[in-house]
Amino acid sequence: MPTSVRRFVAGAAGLSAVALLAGCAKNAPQDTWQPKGPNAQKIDDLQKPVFAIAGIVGLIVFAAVAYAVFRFKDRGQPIPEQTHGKPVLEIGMTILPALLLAGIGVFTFRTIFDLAKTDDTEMVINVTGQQWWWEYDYPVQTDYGITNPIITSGQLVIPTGTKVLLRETSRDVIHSYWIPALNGKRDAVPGRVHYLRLEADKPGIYAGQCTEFCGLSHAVMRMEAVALDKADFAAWVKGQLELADSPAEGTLAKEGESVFLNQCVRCHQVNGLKKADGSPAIAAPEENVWSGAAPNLTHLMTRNTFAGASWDLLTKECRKDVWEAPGGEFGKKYLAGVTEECLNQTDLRRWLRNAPAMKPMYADPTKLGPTDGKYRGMPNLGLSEDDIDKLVAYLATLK
Amino acid sequence: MAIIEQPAPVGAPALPAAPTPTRTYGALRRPVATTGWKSWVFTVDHKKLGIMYGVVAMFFFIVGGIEALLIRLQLAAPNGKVLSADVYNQMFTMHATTMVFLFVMPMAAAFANYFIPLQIGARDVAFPRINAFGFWTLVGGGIIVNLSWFLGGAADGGWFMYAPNSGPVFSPSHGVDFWALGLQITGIASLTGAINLIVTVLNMRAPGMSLMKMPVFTWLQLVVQFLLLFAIPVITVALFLLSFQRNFGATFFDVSAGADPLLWQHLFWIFGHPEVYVLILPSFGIISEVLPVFSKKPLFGYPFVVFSGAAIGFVGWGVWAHHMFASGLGPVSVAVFSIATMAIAIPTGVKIVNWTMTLWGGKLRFTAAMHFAVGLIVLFTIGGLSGVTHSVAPSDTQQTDTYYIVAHFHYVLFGGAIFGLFAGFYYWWPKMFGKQLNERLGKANFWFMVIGMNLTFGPMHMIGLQGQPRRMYVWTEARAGEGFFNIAFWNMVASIGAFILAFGVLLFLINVFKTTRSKEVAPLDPWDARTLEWMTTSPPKEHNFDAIPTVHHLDEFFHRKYEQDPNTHEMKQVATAEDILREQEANADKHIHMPSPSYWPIVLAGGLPVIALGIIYSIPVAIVGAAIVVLALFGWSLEPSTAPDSDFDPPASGDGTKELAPLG
Amino acid sequence: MTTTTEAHADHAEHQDHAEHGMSIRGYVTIALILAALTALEVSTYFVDFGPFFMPVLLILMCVKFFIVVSYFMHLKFDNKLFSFMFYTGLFLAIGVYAAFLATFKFFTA
Amino acid sequence: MADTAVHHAEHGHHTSTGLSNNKLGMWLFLGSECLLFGGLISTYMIYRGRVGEGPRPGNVFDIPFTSVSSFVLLMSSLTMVLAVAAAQKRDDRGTTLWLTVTGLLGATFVGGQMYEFTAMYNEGLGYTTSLFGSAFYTLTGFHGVHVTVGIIMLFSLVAIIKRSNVPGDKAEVVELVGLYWHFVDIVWIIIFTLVYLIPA
Ligand code: HEA
Ligand code: HEA
Ligand code: HEC
Ligand code: CUA
Ligand SMILES: [Cu+2]
Repeated sequence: MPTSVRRFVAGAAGLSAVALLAGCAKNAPQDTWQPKGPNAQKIDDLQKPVFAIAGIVGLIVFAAVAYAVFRFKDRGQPIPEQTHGKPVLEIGMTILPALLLAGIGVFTFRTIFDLAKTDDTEMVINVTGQQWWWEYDYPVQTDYGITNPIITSGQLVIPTGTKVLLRETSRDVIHSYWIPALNGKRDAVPGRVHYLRLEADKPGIYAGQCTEFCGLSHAVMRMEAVALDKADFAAWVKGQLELADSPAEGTLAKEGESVFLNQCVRCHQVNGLKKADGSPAIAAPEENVWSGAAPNLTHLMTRNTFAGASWDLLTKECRKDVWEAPGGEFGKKYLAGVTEECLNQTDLRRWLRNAPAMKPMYADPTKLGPTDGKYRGMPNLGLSEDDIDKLVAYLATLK
Repeated sequence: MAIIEQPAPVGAPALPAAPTPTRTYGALRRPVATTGWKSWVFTVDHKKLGIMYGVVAMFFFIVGGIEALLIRLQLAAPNGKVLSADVYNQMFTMHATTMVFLFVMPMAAAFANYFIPLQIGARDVAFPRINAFGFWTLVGGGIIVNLSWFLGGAADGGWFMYAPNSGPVFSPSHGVDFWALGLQITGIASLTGAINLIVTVLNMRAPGMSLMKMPVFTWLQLVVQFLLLFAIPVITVALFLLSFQRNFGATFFDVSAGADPLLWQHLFWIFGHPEVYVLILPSFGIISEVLPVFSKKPLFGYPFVVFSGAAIGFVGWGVWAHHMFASGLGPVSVAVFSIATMAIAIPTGVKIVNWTMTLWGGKLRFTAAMHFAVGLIVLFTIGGLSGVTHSVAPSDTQQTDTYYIVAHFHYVLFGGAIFGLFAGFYYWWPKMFGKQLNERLGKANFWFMVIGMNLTFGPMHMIGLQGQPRRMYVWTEARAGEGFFNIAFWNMVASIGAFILAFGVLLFLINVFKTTRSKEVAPLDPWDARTLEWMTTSPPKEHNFDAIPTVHHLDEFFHRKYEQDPNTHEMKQVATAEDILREQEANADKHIHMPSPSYWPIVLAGGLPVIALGIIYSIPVAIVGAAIVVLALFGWSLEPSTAPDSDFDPPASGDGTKELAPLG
Repeated sequence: MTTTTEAHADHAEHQDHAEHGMSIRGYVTIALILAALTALEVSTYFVDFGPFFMPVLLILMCVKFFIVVSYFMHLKFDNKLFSFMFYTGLFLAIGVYAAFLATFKFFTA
Repeated sequence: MADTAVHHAEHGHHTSTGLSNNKLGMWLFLGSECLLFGGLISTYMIYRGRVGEGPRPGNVFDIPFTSVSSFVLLMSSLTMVLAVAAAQKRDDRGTTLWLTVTGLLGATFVGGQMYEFTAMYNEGLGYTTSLFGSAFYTLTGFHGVHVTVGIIMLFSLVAIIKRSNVPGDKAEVVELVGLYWHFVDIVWIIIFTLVYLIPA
């Protein structure tokens, strides 16, 4: 059997080598070995040598075991001497790894403190996790043209080459914010504010996912970071600061607006939306949703995903067009938002028809005892197909 | 309440003056059945309890394994439809809980119970009734944890049950209540077991067996028991806080009251990290017995293995926050814990070196047990090295909560802990049952498990490094990437691997079944073993050894069989196991009196699940449970320390006198 | 720790329960000391000790703790193995929970 | 032969270390309890200032009262040690007397704690009022339960000794209960200082 043991050892070594090569994958959008910004780069610079060292140590162990297994199998040799060990060897084999690890430790130490710096921040964004989506809140920063707070969800938009500091917290349970291409993850813990540095070198969309188990729909709590060059970012800010216009009288969208006022505005804010009597419509999600918030929909059609970045607002082709746009064109394509022909009506309608069927949420009105009757997520509103048509038409105007 | 085994009454005559059969203690009489179900249910014999631990653990292995297979079915393809989100979340929570608390820990306890007394030349453990109590408590806890499946859904917060997601608002079913109270109960089993085994090892060694002549398995189990002794109370606190919040309205994890969710994380991991060494060290101990036997060499660097084991146990207390590198501890804490975690690779590395050097220059026989032992060295090293990559905190922020972590801990747990346990099955089966497991099937078992395990957990390295988070009931093709390393393909591979793995486990069960049916009796010393447990019959007699051996060497048994020729320096066999056993039987101790069975351990243990159910559903029920516990405690402390002589069959030795074995 | 049974055979003869205790008088004296220390502790509630308040209380607490452990619980006279068992737990608890509190900035904030 | 075996069992000297199994077990248990109370105390330390709308520690503690009951518990350690001394002299009367006194002192302490809890409750500190409340009652409650268990053991022991029915070495059993009792006392020494005397 020793030959087979040997084969197994070799196989295991091979497998681990394969594991080490995992970083070479193509287009896995959350690949941790393809940094796209200085923070992730720092991590990468640290971990590559560590993986190499681990691999080499592993290979040495496998080689030694394989050799021993082959060389010393019982071929009728006499019973070996009953030696109890060689202290010199033992001590040597204790000191050697210790030195190796001490070396790794020094670099680890440096990187930890580098990545914890906050004094070089150029821009601040508040990030709030909740079941099961992310809200971004850009505080007023006139340097970037942010003259009023901007509130959006799902897609984080940042300028390239800018040291952004996320201030994370949560409204319910612990979530974790993670855009692998830009930095490691940091938990968003209710009652605490944690900081995470982000900086993107180039324009593009960088995928991420909530990585702290946060209940039912943890698996579909995704997010994306969109990096735009500085000019495009300014344009984006300008767009976000605008109020929503009421659709023209007599259009389907106008009818959608009144459905929205009836059904949706108790949770969703649309900045600039006015009630029939002309007074501003203010959402009151805290009365309906346990975490106390629902996505602000004012500029829904400027993001190209919805519901925790888990479904596309763009059709497949359109999305591909944006994601794979070359660096120079990406900004423009993204800023174009979701046009009429690119709107992924299927999923949006499905959402409006019965959101909890698409994304598991605590929305059964009979089971809301523990949350004082408040939903965790968006309930099924029992809309008619007619209403849905109208709503889609209305939502499509929210650019 | 401390439960104290009572030795014989003060001043009572050693030989109760020929008690008549009519003299009874009523309910306080001790049971004496030596056959039938009563001989198992009321037993205090460490070997019977060891076997029962093993059976229960194996049952839960299959339960946990089926849960794992359902997980893999769901994840085989994108947008899996096998399980709903809710059920999936329960599934991985219970899979982990079952595997960790109801399989690996009890299985390690099975080996500890069965073999520690034999390895140190004792007739039983220090507190036999507490031993029985521990076993039944474990059963009760296991039942409570799993009962939730049938009573409105199991716990769904992940095995580390982070608050506030495990709180009453976010996990409204009773699942977490069952989980917390069930684990509280199994914790009692572990704690009492730890005290019992530590006292046993310290106090009940055969004459001449100094601590540095103790077999390594016993040593590492001793370290494990100390880890349990000090780690269990920490999880006890955490579980109490959680239960009090869920059941009595306390505010410990209620953020709106100002609570800090990191409190739970710290308490859980202060327990949790020592716990992972609780899971691995018994297996390290097992292969430290197996490798020397099949290499025909003593363990290389015995004192180093022992001290590094103790070092792991000690350093293991200072690294818990490596599970929290992304939790927002602040750079100073992260740096400290990161460096401390790296340090733990050093004593572990010592062990790998020693095992390899044990093989070196040996005369290796590749039995099934040896296959698993060598497999452990390789697979554990893979898992250990990925552990070192986690310990580099900045890298870990890319890895934590991805499948790369899942890969790490399955390599150390499956490739480490479980391979060690399987090595133990094949190595010690003849000792426990007098029959040898089929070696050919055993090797097939090994190969299916190795291949299956690498196919299942190997790809998880890549899946994880490419960013698939763990605990996702579905994954999406949109983020799976393309090319050879695409996540979709490797998820499928992992799922197929899981079934190959399951087939491997199935082969083991078949092997057990076949062996049980076969009539073939194992030789007395099938492996040419080295330690005391092989110096008695297989299976051992109730009193283990006819004569307690006096120990002169590490590997005493081997040195009784072999001597070195002073001229040629060759090892020569001078005696066989049969000779040694015959000699022992000839010099048998005449007056051996084993502790009597008892009704009270199972009654006492039975009260605990009742309390748990009461806390969940209705306080009066809990009071009934508490009453059972109190009554059982009185019964326990008032029952006589042995059954009256007349209740026994005449002793086999034919010598009518009996001596109270100095056992509780 | 590595003593064997043989080594204990004679040792066993001497060790009797009554021996490793103290006299009744001794116990009462200890109790009086403890009472005095407690009185001192409580006095901090009525008298202002200024900046020494915390350290004084903590020192008194430790002194009382170890007096009870050493004399009433006999650890001072008993086999060292008992001390090992207890102090391992005690110091492990102190170390672990001090680190735990430190991560909550308990000592710095 | 048989005689010596029993004799050994009685004094617990048949063991490898020459120490009694029971006593070793008890010390291990107490070592383990250090981590239990350590956890509860640490939790209290983190949460003692988090009072929400409820009362602060300084508002509800009645230091003079608690000082007296702490003193009572402390003195019960003296009576306990006297009981052990009596038991070692095989003085059953002395043993039962001191055990009873110890139990009564313990009961006084628990009674005081119940009074204290009621008073605090009336001042607005319920179990669910605030983190301070939850942590405080959990910590002191755990201690109180330990004392109560100790009291039950003491009185059971008295009853059993009265019927001269103690299986095993009487002095050792008394000593073991004593160890437990002193431990509960030293835990209170810590709680009294950290929780009561050093305000949040
Ligand atoms: C049997 C159980 C077991 C064992 C033994 C280990 C061993 C180790 N573990 Fe593992 N671990 C787990 C079980 C275990 N782990 C589990 C269950 C989790 C996840 C829990 C959850 O989140 O659900 C986890 C998670 C986990 C994390 C957190 C990851 C995260 O969630 O972000 C970390 C981080 O540091 C870590 C590190 C280590 C290290 C450094 C070791 C070391 O002890 C390994 C030492 C061994 C070696 C290094 C190999 C051999 C040594 C040599 C050949 C010498 C030379 C080596 C060098 C110089 C490098 N483990
Ligand atoms: C000792 C511990 C242990 C063991 C042995 C295992 C064994 C296995 N685990 Fe384990 N696992 C954990 C501990 C363990 N796991 C932990 C701690 C977690 C983290 C949970 C959390 O995040 O909270 C986890 C999580 C976890 C996940 C991640 C889930 C997620 O994050 O969403 C997955 C996914 O593949 C997985 C798979 C498996 C598989 C396929 C096995 C296989 O090895 C199982 C093989 C065994 C059998 C299959 C049973 C025997 C088979 C038969 C008797 C055959 C006959 C029966 C049939 C074929 C039906 N486990
Ligand atoms: C009771 C509260 C509630 C009501 C009423 C409600 N929603 Fe929602 N809605 C939510 C919540 C909560 C989410 C976030 C769900 C998630 O992603 O997990 C959400 C998400 C959405 C999203 C995705 C937004 C994004 O940026 O990801 C859209 C679009 C949406 N709702 C539209 C509507 C429309 C249209 C209506 C009315 C017909 C409506 N909602 C009514 C609570 C509500
Ligand atoms: Cu939010 Cu996981
Ligand atoms: Cu760990």
